[in-house]
Amino acid sequence: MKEAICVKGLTYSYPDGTPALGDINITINEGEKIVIIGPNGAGKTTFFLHLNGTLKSQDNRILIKGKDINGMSNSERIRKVGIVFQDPDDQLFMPTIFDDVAFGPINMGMPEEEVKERVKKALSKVGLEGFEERVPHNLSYGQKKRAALAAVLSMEPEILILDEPTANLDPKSRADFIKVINNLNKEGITTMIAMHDVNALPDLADRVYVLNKGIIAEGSPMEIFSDWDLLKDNNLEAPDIFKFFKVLGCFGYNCEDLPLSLDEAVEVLARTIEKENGHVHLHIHEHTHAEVKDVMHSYNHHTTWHE
Amino acid sequence: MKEAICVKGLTYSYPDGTPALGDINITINEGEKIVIIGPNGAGKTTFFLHLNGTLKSQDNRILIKGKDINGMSNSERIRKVGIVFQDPDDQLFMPTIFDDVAFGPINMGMPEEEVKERVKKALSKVGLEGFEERVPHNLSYGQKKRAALAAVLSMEPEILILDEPTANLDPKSRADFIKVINNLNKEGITTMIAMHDVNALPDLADRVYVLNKGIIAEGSPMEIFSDWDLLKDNNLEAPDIFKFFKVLGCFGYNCEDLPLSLDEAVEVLARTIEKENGHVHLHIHEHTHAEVKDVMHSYNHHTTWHE
Amino acid sequence: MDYPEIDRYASIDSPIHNFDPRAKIITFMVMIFSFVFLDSITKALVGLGIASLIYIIAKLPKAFVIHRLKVVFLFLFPLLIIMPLTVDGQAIAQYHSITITLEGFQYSSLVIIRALSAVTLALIMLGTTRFDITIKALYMLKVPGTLIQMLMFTYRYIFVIMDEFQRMWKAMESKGFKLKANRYGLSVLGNMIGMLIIKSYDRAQRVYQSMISKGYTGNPGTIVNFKLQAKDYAIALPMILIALFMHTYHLVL
Amino acid sequence: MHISDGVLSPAVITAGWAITVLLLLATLWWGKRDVDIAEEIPKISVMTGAFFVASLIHVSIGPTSVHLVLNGLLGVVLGTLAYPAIFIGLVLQALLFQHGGITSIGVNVINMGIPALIVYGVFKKGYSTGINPSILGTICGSMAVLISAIMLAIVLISTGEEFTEVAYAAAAANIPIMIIEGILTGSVVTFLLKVRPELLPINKEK
Repeated sequence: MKEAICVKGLTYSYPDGTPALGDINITINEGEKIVIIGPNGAGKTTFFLHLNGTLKSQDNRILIKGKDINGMSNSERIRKVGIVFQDPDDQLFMPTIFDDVAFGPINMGMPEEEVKERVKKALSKVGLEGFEERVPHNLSYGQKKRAALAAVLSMEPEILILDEPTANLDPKSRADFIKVINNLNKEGITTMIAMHDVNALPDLADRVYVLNKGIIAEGSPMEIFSDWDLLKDNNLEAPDIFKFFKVLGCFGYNCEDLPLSLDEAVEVLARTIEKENGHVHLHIHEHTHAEVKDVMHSYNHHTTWHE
Repeated sequence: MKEAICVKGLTYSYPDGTPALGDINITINEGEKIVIIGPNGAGKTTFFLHLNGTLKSQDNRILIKGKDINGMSNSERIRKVGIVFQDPDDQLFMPTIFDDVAFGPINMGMPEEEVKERVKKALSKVGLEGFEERVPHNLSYGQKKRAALAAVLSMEPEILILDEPTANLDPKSRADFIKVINNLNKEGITTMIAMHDVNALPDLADRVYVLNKGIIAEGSPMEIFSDWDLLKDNNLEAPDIFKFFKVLGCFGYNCEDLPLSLDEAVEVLARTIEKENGHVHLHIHEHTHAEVKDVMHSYNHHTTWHE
Repeated sequence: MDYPEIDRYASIDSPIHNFDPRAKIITFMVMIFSFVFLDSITKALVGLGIASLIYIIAKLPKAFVIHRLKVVFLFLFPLLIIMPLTVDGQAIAQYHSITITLEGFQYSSLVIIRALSAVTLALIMLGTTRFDITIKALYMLKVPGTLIQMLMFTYRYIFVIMDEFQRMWKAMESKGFKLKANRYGLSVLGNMIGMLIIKSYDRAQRVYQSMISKGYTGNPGTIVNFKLQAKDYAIALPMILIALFMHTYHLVL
Repeated sequence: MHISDGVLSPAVITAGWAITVLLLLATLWWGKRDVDIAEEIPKISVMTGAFFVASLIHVSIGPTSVHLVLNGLLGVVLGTLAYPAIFIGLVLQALLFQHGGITSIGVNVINMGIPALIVYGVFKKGYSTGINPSILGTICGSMAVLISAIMLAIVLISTGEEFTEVAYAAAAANIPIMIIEGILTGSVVTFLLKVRPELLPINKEK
């Protein structure tokens, strides 16, 4: 497998001296689906800005497909890594949607015909066909989010980074957006997403990094969510379904892999029942109540106001 | 029970003529815990702005504690209904937290001593004691959210309205915020919350309204989430736990009340098992697979991009 | 606070709407500059007549033009009162030491007529083209890229910042604030404007980062396709000639 | 305070455009010396947007209401780049709202922009001599409007002596605005000093 992103000991402080990122080391392979979680203010955006060279790192800390990002030309850099930021209004800065989606390809020096082709393709990928002449101001929030994605897709980046793609979307827009991202990943694009929304995480992650100034942990969603202390120390949470299966365990339910999402839960449940000859017993034994209490307690955040 | 809010046939169009709200009728009793759900752009914010008279309705459409909001004095109006908007940056515009939290009481014409008292009290309610001299702009996002809440609490409103209080918060800040809101409700404040976050909804709602330009539906969280068509038509979703119990039903699990949150799920499960003499059987019968498919399908949104 | 909807009717179909944007700008600018320098009421009235005629051809709704003309008229109205009283000349009415002069009246009328015809022309020029296309046409007409980009981005963010401002304002109102021209009112407003500046500064930073992420190097990245056709010359030429003729006919005739 | 189309003489209009173009070139060139203009373009644009929106605020005084001018504040915050910012702002005001004429943009930008540049110098000088920034802000806000009003009067009179009294009246009408702008600019500067001092031209030289 080839490396898409390799970060070696990245450290960064804000201009005023506040440390933002400390000694970050990660390696991401081509085609992977990565989610980055971490509390508010963990430095996710700052980290992302390094990955496409918008913020410059010191000496060769960031390799994209084996090549130092700081050594890349402008158009190579943006062809490799595309970033979709959280607020679509920050990214739709041109007068029309066409201009916004065409902005990247034009800066890559493409001929006019190809620019138009790419705009069309990018807009159709996010379901905004025919929106070329529209003005960003008149779009709904969900449409703006998609337009901002299209404006990055038009550069056809090999690596796609998204900052909180599902924030502030209603459930349907959110489901739609997740589907688009997954389709892009299936087409071979490496995706890296920062999000708080743990219930949507399992759909978007093969592997999870916990970031809080530095990389605190790395692993499959399962590994991360099983580590109670880790979650607690970093203001994180596990999906409700996952927690519920932990509870089921206290009632005598026995399953090897815990599900993280509803879809997985249905599968896991059916598999477990089949494996146990079509029957699963849930019962209360002498330790059940104590165990349940334990599980619930592990996942409950103490309310400590002072951050 | 006394009526806290009574809205009779409220209709509103934006200045350019686009209809925003159509014939809204609702009655909310004192001390209730209401959540309003609806897709992006459903008119929630516009509705809220009517409830404290910031937007004026035509002829006596809105009664707060039986009194027309348009007939109230400035200070009576803001003492009755406090609104916390979504983006804290839109609400904190003073050089210090003290000034921001004192803003409402000062506008009510209170003497200095009482203003100081109220600021202290409001800050302690949200866990920001001692933050008086801090600059709001430099706080973390979660702290800003709480400061924005304190700036409304200092007016000691009898009705508290919150727009997307949990949006963009990391899980811990979110859990904290929900706890504060519930404490306020327990103290007797009527709370009304707009949110997309259905997994947090059960903690914050006795009763749910579905708003989409007009009131589409009203009921307990259970009633609302059981109505698949309603959810689908309005881009909404049910909590994962709720959906999972629907699935459990297909495996022969029999429970009268479906849980909406993890806490409830644990209770319900224990109760059901106890009721059935300490044992619950999950098994695959001939219809199980068809039924599961049915349940899952009902809750899946079709991806139709064009809004 | 209303959105600037100058191009609200840009999708109507009329000869002026279909006029090539570059030719339109040149033609209308020549006419505007010509009409504001006309030196007699008669000529200015002819100018206003021509402007009205073009307005009819452009099929723009009445309310769109009238509303905006009214603003300009009210702004200039004081001239109609002050100048007849202050400019020396032939008295047309007198009351004690107060004299109303013909010259004052004529001069102020001339100014107002010239202003109205210029604004009418400007409204037709802007109202029949999408504003982004107007900006792009200016770029094609060799207005420096730096200014063009500033125009584009400022125009775009006016809408975003207006929304932001409205939200702040609503939040203040719902805490009982009413703006009055006193110390307290102005100091609160000052904080709010300060906040707006800070937020915009931060946003500018984020916008810049997102531009850099798309390979921005300081050049206006935009594609414009305008094609001058025979019909554009056919419209532009006579209009420009009329504009010039208004100043030079005494030399010709 | 913006002059409409049809008021000014050809000579004044021409001179106005000539001076404004020169000052634009000069200020942009000056700006390019120590910053990357590619970075400055989005910055000035978004900030100009903010000032544009703020200048749409009406403040009621008695029966009438006035628009904010904010050219003093612009000068303090944006320095020499206030000139192109004001240019863009006034172009958009003329095109989008018909506030001020199109032909008179050149003159109007001078009337607003030169005071902004002067006030920028005054603020920097004043701050280095230790004057309280809030007071300095108040002075700058009022002073910018005052200079604008005087320049407005000069422009009107130089276009024709018929305008003499109109010019006095127009200048006098700006007195309440002067007071409002002073208080307002003072409070914005106080706010910025506390929350974001790096937006003010202080300590930049050190």
